[in-house]
Amino acid sequence: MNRLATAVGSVKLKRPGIVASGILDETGPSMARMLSGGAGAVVSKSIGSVAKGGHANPNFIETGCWTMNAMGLPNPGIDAFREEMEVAVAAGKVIGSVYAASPAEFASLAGKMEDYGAAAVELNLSCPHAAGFGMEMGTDPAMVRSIVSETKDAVSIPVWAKLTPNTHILASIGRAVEDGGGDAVVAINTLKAMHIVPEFGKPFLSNRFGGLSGRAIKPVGVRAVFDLRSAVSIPIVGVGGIYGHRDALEYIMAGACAFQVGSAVSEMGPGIFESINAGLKEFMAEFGYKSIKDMEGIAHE
Amino acid sequence: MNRLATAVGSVKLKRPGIVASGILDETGPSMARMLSGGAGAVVSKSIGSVAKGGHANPNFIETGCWTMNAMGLPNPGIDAFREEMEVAVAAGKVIGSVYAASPAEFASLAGKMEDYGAAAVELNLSCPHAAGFGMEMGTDPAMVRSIVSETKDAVSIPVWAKLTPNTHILASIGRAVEDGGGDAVVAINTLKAMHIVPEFGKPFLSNRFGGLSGRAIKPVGVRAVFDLRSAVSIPIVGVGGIYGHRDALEYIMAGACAFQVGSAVSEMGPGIFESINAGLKEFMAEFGYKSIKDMEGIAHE
Amino acid sequence: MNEVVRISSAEKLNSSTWVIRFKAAFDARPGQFVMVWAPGMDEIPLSLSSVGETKAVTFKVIGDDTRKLSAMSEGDRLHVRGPYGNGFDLSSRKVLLVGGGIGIAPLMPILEAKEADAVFAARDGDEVAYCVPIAEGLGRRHWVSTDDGSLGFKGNAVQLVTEVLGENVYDEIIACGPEIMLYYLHRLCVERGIRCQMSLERYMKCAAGICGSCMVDDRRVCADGPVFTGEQISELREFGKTARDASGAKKKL
Amino acid sequence: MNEVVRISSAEKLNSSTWVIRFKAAFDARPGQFVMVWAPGMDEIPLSLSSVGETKAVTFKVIGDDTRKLSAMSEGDRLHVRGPYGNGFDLSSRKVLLVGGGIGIAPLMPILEAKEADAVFAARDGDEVAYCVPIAEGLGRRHWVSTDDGSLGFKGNAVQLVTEVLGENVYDEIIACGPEIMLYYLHRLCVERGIRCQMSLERYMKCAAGICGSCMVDDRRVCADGPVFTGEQISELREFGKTARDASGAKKKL
Ligand SMILES: Cc1cc2nc3c(=O)[nH]c(=O)nc-3n(C[C@H](O)[C@H](O)[C@H](O)COP(=O)(O)OP(=O)(O)OC[C@H]3O[C@@H](n4cnc5c(N)ncnc54)[C@H](O)[C@@H]3O)c2cc1C
Ligand SMILES: Cc1cc2nc3c(=O)[nH]c(=O)nc-3n(C[C@H](O)[C@H](O)[C@H](O)COP(=O)(O)OP(=O)(O)OC[C@H]3O[C@@H](n4cnc5c(N)ncnc54)[C@H](O)[C@@H]3O)c2cc1C
Ligand SMILES: Cc1cc2nc3c(=O)[nH]c(=O)nc-3n(C[C@H](O)[C@H](O)[C@H](O)COP(=O)(O)O)c2cc1C
Ligand SMILES: Cc1cc2nc3c(=O)[nH]c(=O)nc-3n(C[C@H](O)[C@H](O)[C@H](O)COP(=O)(O)O)c2cc1C
Ligand code: FES
Ligand code: FES
Repeated sequence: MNRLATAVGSVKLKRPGIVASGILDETGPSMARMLSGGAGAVVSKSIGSVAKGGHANPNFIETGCWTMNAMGLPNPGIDAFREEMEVAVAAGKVIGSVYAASPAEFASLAGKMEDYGAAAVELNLSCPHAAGFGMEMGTDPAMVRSIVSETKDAVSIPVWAKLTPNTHILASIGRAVEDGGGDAVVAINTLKAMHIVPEFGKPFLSNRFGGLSGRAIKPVGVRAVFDLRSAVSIPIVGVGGIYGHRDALEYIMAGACAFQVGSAVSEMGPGIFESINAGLKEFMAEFGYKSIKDMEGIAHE
Repeated sequence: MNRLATAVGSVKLKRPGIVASGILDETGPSMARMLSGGAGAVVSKSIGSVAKGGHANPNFIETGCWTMNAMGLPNPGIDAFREEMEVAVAAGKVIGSVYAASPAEFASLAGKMEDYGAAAVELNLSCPHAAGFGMEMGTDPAMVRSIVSETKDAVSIPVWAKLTPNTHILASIGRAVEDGGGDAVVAINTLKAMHIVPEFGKPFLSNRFGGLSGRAIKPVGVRAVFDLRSAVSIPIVGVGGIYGHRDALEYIMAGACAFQVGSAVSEMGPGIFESINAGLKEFMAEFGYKSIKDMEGIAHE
Repeated sequence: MNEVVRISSAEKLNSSTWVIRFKAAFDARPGQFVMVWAPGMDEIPLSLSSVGETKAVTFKVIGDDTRKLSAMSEGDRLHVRGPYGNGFDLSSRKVLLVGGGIGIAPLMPILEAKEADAVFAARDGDEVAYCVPIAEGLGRRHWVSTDDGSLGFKGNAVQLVTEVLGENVYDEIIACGPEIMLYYLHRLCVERGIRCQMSLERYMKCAAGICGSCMVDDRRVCADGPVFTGEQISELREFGKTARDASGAKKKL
Repeated sequence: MNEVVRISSAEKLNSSTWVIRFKAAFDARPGQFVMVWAPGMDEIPLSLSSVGETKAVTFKVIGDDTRKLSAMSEGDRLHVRGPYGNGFDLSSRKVLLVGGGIGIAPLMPILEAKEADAVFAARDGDEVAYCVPIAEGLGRRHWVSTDDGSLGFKGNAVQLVTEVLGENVYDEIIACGPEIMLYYLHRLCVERGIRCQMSLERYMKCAAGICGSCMVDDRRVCADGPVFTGEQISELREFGKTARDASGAKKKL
């Protein structure tokens, strides 16, 4: 019996842990490595229409409590990404993440991801540090709905929408995804944040603002998933501050059917998926849970 | 020369650190102790019209990275609070924090705080775990404006508004405070969060949802202050995750003229204000800053 | 530290007192306490009655939560936060422990850790009998008082301590029990010039020294205490007189 | 670890190379690197050229950021993240160090830490002369090659190493330098059956093994490297052939 099997709608996964977008997923070989290391799937780096170098360094900093980045969505562009996808798709399930400035652009990028063999497409409606993209669109329910529905019309693979926690209208955004025909919501992306270096009197990141992730945001992510579970009936993928199986369980019990891991890969290494899988199996055996589904959303009871 | 002197508008402070609302400030003797221990002022526990026991235990949990609470605004009610204020006001500057369900109730509570000798009143527009109060009103700019302006009409002491970071319209909320005649904004209150105990499959807090504070939220608070600095021209008081002088400096350089300390009191004890003051003095001497004002907002340059 | 522990044994000590034992990773000192929770009950503070690798809490059933706790058994799980508080200073040489009612339990780790005499006071023999074999097993001198005289000396703890002090000299008295007992015991110590430490109780929420719900005067029972010295107690105006409820409102003790 | 350090000394070693020394709290091993930043420049990776209590970075000015860094002096502050990377395995007994150009600097801590021979290769004498007195001071056997023959052997590092290997036997070669040098040196090691370790470079952003910008094949240079063994390198298809720019796009080396 594989207790770890789960599904995000029609996307079946042998293991519930997915590599989060932006984490060792800019190249084909890197995605293939993560797939062979215990992840159920990998979400690609968010890819746009044209190549982008991203924000200048410094664009990353971490402490024992949090991770902050403002990579600025670097990516080689959707056309160059074809060869990376070929390598990755041969190794396992790849969710193609895309970012764009309009519904039509989202739809077109998603179409290419489908052509490349993506198992689903993840719409980045939530990056907090790329002007004109991400959360700027992702906090407008009407816009979210039209991005999702236009993308749905363009592809036959499932469409997931990745949401920002930087809002008090998360439930409405979730419903907009559902109304637009979205197949799943992914929560959460990073929190908009800033780190200042007192000795210099300046923000550390070249972009000044960045996205907060890691341990610090887990309680916000779990709350977001719990809230979404009451707001929508499509599947939820949980992400934010997962470092071990107990963190993953919080998300599942809040209502997620699968989870993604990002920042923890820095501290724990790519082996983190194996160790979370082992912890989950042991926990489920001890507590008599037969499947991930058995635990999904039980914290609402 | 007292390099640490600062002012929040007309409220002059000998030291820039203020005890945050909800922290050892439910009783007069406790507030007096904090005032004698290096704090420039103390904000009282948020007080309502009638006594309230708050949410049942468990309502507090902390890790090395974050603190979470859902006290549920316990307080003895504004009338019983008179005797606590008497003791506290005799020891130093007290900012009276109040929460209410309508502009008129805010105004009336603020009036009593003025009678009790508060140096200013702080409107709690941001508590994330008390249904009908706090952030539910604090994310509606029109409501915020009318609460502030009605309170302004009722009192002659300065009116500060404490804001929630759980929104993407923080700048509009800040402007609503300014438009309503508010004298300062205080940012940030806690982030809406949840902690689930996997072994029980249940949220830990009796209220399920709670407010996240401590180290985890500092980068969000600094960002909020930085954003507000560009949005409003009234003074800003920074709060969230300050554990040492370098944290305080981040807030000041982002645009705060003073700061509050909450969660850190648990780990560092009430002596934290003395140690932050010492660190600030040494830093300012080394870098040639003559006053807090000299550093205020310099990260924008 | 937050830990989900598994109960290794649960035992009924008398008609109203239970002990629950569990292994936990944290280190603790005698006099420290933990916040104990399981679904269906409120989280409550309980002193540790064992501080080794296997920890224990010993409690009297007085309301809903202690009753729910008493229904738990081996293998059940508890969420434990802590340990909190300062614990006892055990540096004095000749010590008399004075425990009243359930206040005896937090003193047991001291009795285990060092040579000391003990006074066990309770309402009746049922409440206190379980302590006697423990003290005997450890070879510690001990006296018992009961309000109804059903075991040992008939009378209260302070009366018995007065008797004991007639024949013995101590460097310090370490006490835990109802505040009224502590109040008179503190007076006795002041009169006789004997140093003392006492463990106090107040309504607790955070237990981490931050929420202010457990104040006695300007002291946090959870973090500045729960153990206070005689000198500290002499400065507390609320000691023995008033406490605060969950809302922070004052009430007479 | 993130630290703001103060430069304790800054020194120009030759027409294009500077060394900056600073005290830092973190511990580091030879072969590890740090991300260095100050306002006005981009953050860049630099290997540590000293790993004691006083740390150092030694760098060649090749663009804006290294030029800004070269303008810094004693008392100036740097933001340092790290140390990152695995560092060299120094367990082999008889080791030949092979440094090319600025790649010599990260090998210096090894030369200090253990008895080893060294080959210093550079374009011309100006670039490499500063190493000679250091190696002499430490009493280490060393050979120099320059492309233009202005100092030591005329030719490249690999040619000189081939000569050295004619007369000496080593358990392992440890190398750092331009990838083209490493490429041919690796081939030499494979042919001769000599174990080797080589420190690689790729475009770095996070340096913490998470962003994926520094990949060679499926390896993260920042976290799985920067030091790779000969066997690992044999499996890398991109080594010596392609790298990626800041957008992740492939480009020929
Ligand atoms: C530091 C400390 C250590 C303690 N150690 C022990 C112990 O070792 N053994 C033991 O039997 N009891 C101990 N207590 C008392 C114990 O916490 C209460 O008996 C328990 O909370 C009662 O809960 P209940 O629901 O059964 O009763 P309830 O009916 O809810 O309350 C009965 C009384 O218990 C007290 N109480 C209830 N909740 C709290 C709270 N959150 N904080 C403080 N007091 C509360 C109040 O006085 C209340 O009037 C300790 C208390 C403190 C503060
Ligand atoms: C692990 C590692 C250790 C290094 N150690 C040293 C050292 O000890 N001494 C030394 O002189 N140099 C070292 N380098 C190279 C050094 O990082 C570059 O010389 C420096 O970044 C150039 O910056 P610039 O602005 O002066 O030049 P630019 O004009 O910006 O760039 C010139 C070239 O430098 C390289 N470079 C620029 N930015 C980066 C970056 N973020 N990551 C990687 N390479 C970059 C690229 O090849 C680029 O084409 C190291 C590089 C790596 C990856
Ligand atoms: C370095 C880095 C790069 C990221 N890039 C992306 C991205 O391209 N697209 C995206 O949707 N999310 C991106 N994220 C957000 C993560 O996918 C994830 O939502 C977030 O980090 C929270 O999860 P964590 O706490 O496990 O890291 C990035 C995060 C990090 C740390
Ligand atoms: C136990 C606790 C109780 C709090 N009670 C209140 C309150 O009554 N009113 C209020 O405005 N904020 C309250 N807060 C929020 C703090 O004042 C502060 O805004 C927040 O904790 C962030 O600061 P910190 O990270 O320094 O704790 C409370 C916070 C904690 C931890
Ligand atoms: S219980 Fe919160 S301060 Fe003691
Ligand atoms: S630089 Fe980010 S993974 Fe190596």
